[in-house]
Amino acid sequence: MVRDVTLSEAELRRIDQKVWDRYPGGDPAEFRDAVDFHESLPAEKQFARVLEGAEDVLTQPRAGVPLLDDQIELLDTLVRDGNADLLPTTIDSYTRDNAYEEAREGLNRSRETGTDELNGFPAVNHGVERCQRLIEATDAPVQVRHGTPDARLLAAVTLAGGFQSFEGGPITYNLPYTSKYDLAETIEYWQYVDRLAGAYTEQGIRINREPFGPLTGTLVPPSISIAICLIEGLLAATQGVRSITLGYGQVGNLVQDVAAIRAMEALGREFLPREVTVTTVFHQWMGGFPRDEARAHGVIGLGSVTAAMAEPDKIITKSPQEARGVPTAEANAAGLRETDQLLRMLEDQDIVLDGVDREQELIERSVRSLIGAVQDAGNGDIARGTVRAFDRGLLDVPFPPSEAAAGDVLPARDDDGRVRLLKSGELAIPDDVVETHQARLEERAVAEGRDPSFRMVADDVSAISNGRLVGRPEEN
Amino acid sequence: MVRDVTLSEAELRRIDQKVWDRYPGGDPAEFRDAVDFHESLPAEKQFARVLEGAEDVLTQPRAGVPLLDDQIELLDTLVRDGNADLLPTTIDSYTRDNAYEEAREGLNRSRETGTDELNGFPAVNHGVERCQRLIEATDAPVQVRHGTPDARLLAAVTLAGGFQSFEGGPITYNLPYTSKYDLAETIEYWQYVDRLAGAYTEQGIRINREPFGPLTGTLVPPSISIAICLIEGLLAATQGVRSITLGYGQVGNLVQDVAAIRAMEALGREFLPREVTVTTVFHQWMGGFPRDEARAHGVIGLGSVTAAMAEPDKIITKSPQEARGVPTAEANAAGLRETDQLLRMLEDQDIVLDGVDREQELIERSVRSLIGAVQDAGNGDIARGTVRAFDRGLLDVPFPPSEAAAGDVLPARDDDGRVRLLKSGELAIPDDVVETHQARLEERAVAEGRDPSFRMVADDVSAISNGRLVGRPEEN
Amino acid sequence: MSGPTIVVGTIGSDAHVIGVTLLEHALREAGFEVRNLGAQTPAEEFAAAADEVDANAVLVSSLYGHAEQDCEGLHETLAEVSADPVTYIGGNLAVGQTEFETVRRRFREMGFDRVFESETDIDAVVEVLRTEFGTDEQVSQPVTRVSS
Amino acid sequence: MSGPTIVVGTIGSDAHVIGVTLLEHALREAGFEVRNLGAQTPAEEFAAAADEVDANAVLVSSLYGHAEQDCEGLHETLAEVSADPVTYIGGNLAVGQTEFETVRRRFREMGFDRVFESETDIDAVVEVLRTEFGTDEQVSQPVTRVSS
Ligand code: B12
Ligand code: B12
Repeated sequence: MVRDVTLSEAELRRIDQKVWDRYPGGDPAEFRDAVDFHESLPAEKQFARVLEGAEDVLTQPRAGVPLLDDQIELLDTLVRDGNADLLPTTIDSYTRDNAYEEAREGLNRSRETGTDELNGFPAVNHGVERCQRLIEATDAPVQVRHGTPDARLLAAVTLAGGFQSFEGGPITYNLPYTSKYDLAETIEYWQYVDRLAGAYTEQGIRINREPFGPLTGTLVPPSISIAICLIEGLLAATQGVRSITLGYGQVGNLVQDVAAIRAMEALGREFLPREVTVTTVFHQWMGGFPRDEARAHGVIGLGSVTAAMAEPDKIITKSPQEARGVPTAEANAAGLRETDQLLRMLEDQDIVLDGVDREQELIERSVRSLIGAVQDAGNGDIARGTVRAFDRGLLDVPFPPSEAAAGDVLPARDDDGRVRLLKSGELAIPDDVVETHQARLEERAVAEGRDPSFRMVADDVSAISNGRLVGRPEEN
Repeated sequence: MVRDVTLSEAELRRIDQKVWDRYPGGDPAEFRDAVDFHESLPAEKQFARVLEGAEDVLTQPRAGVPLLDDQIELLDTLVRDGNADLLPTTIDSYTRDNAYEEAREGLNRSRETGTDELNGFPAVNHGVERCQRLIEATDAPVQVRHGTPDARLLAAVTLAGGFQSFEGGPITYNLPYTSKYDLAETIEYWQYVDRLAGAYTEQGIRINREPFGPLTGTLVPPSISIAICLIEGLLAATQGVRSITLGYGQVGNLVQDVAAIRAMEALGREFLPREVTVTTVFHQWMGGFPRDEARAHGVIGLGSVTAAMAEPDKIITKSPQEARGVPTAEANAAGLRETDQLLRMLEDQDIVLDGVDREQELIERSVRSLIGAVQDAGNGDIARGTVRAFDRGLLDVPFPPSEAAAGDVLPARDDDGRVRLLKSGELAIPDDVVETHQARLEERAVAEGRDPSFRMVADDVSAISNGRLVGRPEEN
Repeated sequence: MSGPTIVVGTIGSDAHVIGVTLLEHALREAGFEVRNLGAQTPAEEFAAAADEVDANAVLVSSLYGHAEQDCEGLHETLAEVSADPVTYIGGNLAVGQTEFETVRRRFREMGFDRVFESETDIDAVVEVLRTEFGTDEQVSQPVTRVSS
Repeated sequence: MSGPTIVVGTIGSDAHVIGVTLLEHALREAGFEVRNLGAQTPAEEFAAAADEVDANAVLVSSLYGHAEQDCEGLHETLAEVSADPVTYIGGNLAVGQTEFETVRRRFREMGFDRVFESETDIDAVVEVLRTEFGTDEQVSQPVTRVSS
């Protein structure tokens, strides 16, 4: 069974070989050449360095198109028209499914027709050299963003290709994104990814790794996000990763969001080994958006104001076209500019919210309890503990497409709009915290004159796209 | 010289006659008929009632086009596509200048060409009956918004025409809007307007009056806005007005804006007679906007978040096209929808900011001192005191186009982005408050390594349109 | 008393399950029998499930933009089984910023009986299904209280 | 030492004075002599002032959308006085959402030597005027410290 131990040099080389076997580009990249390429990059393209050294909140969009030149042009637009500080390269769905044959077809068709026949950049098919060309052609650090449960070849190619940051992890790129993988399986895959990042790190190329904190994007209780990010951080650290960005998706309640970022920072420092540099990322609202662009601007605005108060190291922006489909470059840049305007208008202001401490304390205690349960379940081994904890529902995620999570927790908002646990299943959080959650939901139920039920959850899920935070019953 | 006493029945009748003499529509309206029309209006069109009875922050745009049908259609769009709670009718510039001949020409040309040849609705030329048709055709209460120093005929026509709220006042529609009128003159004009509103009020038609708090819209220190609104409120109350909405324009610093609204509410209750119902209005940023619509959405977003925290009774919205010109109906509705989205996402949240009390105390003490100075200058008569106080610079406004204000105060932002007095001239605020302001500006000057100067003011004036709040010198 | 039987699921490689999760619960509450196939369900599995439960309706959800490819062959496979359900599709069906009427036409041609916009709210779906099967408010069960 | 003389003001019924206020100060700081006519200045007053101070440049500001009407006759009146200033106009000149190039052409035809977009920042204006009159950085005076 999977265990949280550093892969040996030999194991790394063995997996490496197997992984590169599937590389459509022919020969595997030479590790030494890859390191040389990284070493040739100027300071302003070194992801970890830029992120960790920044004074203000950095902005980063999501964006990916099939063709190399188009991707360069798209990233250029996002820097020029959107003031993006950090850049993404979002990978297409076929590559995420390891369907490189289909990705190649899509790529070819895109070249022939001149239209985008893939929903992202097929980095594996482009291959190492073309990735390096992308990195050379852009003016800011670039991160691989995807959603790939088995991202081994993608990591091997893109890290050799000069990318210095790689999103995802065994839990966060499994449970929300697929129904097809066991956790034990993806943990193994990501041990390779992390070990590879560790190998670069040992050569002085500090690859940044970023768990995908928002998970299913929909009313995820902060403690669950944070606990899972910490676990992925611990697993990555074991493999030698030294730059880790913990992630969290906005829930929409200002106090809870600020408390969550604060808790994440504090717990990151507490739980991760001293040699790891921990940073944080805040995602603007990841659930259903209003279709109307003006209203979407409002949602983006609230995310930006929250970030200005919570001061994470970076913010991932949304576009006003979120509900409609993949945004145009212009709409993507618009989301960045609105965010930039708000961050800068608020950056000089010292804003302290009442009640953050109390909420932060609730979150921190829940996280400690969840991590404790994982450690116990694995008899001290966090990898094994993760598999077992999810199996027993001690750790769980709301609305998982995957059967690897019990899916027994059900979140709803309390009367103040904070995300609470309506159903907590076997979730390993302290009893008094569960009681507090229940009490808050009862308050709301009383205010609304109805029982807490799935209908309340459904109303909350759709509330923001319907123009509000809490899904109250229609007034008569 | 002008004095703060209630106009007698006889005086009202005398001025009334003189005023209606200029009415292009022929015979003056009968007061009794006008009251009958008002009485025929359903509760949901009664401005004061809707505003004073509301639980949530109400939204209201600005909007006016020359033709009656177009204006009805425009207001309809703003309700349908913008969810506006309260409606405006913005008056054209010729009417504001009492140039009814030119307004008539513009109206005729608009009819002929089918394009808008005036920048607002020429209510006087349309006349009483067509105003009543407007009121009948719309689904929400409608207010007259303008900027007319001598608004006597406009008030006579529109109040008879069924409007139940009238913006402006002798100071707030003089100093920022014109260079041509003495204060003594405009105070006299507005005594008639207020007395007329009072006469309706005595018949059970509570006409709402709203001083234009934002003044020149540009870095106006809260204490100045509030003091001037209170003075206009007192003058209106003397004439029998019983529904007064004090106004304030966002400065962009969250704590200062929340403190200002709180102070305005508290001082309104303290200074205005018990029989007056006081409400408050918050204007989204009234200074220079960014030309870029995405950035403008950011500015509108911050205003909306501020309103959600400060909870004024209503908010006047801007559109993303503010910097470009009069907005299209669609852009105007977009501003409303973004605002609505944010107000509703935040309405359930209980948000308390640190440091509001301290800022509120500074504002309140300054306002008390300003009003005290006006009372002293007038030997207890607030009308006379206003004229003298402005004459001596005891009360003053930054950037006035008018010579009726000394224009000796110069505002700038401190290091936290709060508006402070860089030059306070003869302004009657307590010495220790002046010192606090100066000290805060010194802090900023030190942080920026430059002396406080007009350059700092100029940088601050342009900062928001350039993407930030505080006009820092370029970093090297 | 048991109402008409409905199969719901997200087709293809699509993992967006929030929509179908809400649908499942709402339909249950409204008295329907529901079989939720969850995420990333191949077209054949919809047919197999419809056959197995003798479904009255099959509700296909797709959010990620590949609905057209993923639904290829669905109606052909359904034709082979004994059940004869009406078929609905909903979610985010347009690729890019296509007009909804164009999208609806395309999916109608592929055999879907009804095509829903992404703004569709759950109550509307329940309403349409009630009308479809002539069931009325009476079948609806009281909202069940959830507690942990 | 005194630099070229400049008349600034807001024309017509326009009361937007923030722009000219900033211009006035910036030009003074840069060593120009400035006469600020303030708000709501009739075209004739620009000419009279230009005559009186023998202006090298007249800077007209308009924000509220009626610049075209308000500037009618300005250049004719200026032609009658002895001063022969260059004329600039700036602010918000377009009515509605007109392209700036169209606007520029229109005002050039009316006689303005330079036409400025509303994004124009003050330093740029100062720069252009310096180039126009061959004055250089040297005339610039130190920023004066303001205190109450
Ligand atoms: C939450 C979310 C996620 C979550 C999903 C979690 C989960 N497992 O469910 C996460 C973050 C994991 C995710 C991942 C991805 N996502 Co996503 N996601 C969203 C988002 C923000 C909300 C979707 C949602 O849950 N809405 C709430 C539910 C209640 O609404 P709904 O699904 O529309 O369902 C309602 C109705 O449509 C109706 N309905 C739904 N189905 C059916 C069927 C029938 C028959 C009927 C009658 C009605 C009906 O019922 C519901 C009633 O309210 C949308 C954008 C948006 N809409 O705002 C993007 C969006 C759908 N995602 C998108 C993309 C591209 C992806 C990824 C490919 C991208 C990536 N970079 O990772 C991956 C895909 C992974 C995969 N294999 O599928 C795109 C799709 C682009 C397109 N269609 O052109 C969108 C539109 C975002 C965007 N603008 O780019 N996503
Ligand atoms: C502040 C403001 C006001 C204040 C003005 C206070 C005052 N007395 O100055 C108040 C609230 C009183 C006001 C009133 C009105 N306003 Co106003 N106002 C604005 C606003 C928000 C900012 C203007 C500003 O001060 N900008 C900051 C300064 C620094 O920038 P600037 O003036 O553009 O100047 C810069 C450059 O353009 C350049 N420049 C300026 N002039 C010149 C000249 C030359 C030669 C050169 C080289 C350069 C140059 O120098 C400056 C350098 O930074 C604008 C919209 C916007 N821009 O965001 C609307 C705006 C200008 N106003 C508008 C309107 C319609 C009005 C009113 C008619 C409406 C009303 N409902 O009351 C009244 C008019 C009253 C009147 N008689 O003029 C419209 C004009 C519409 C159009 N052009 O199509 C605008 C665009 C708003 C809108 N979208 O509707 N307004």
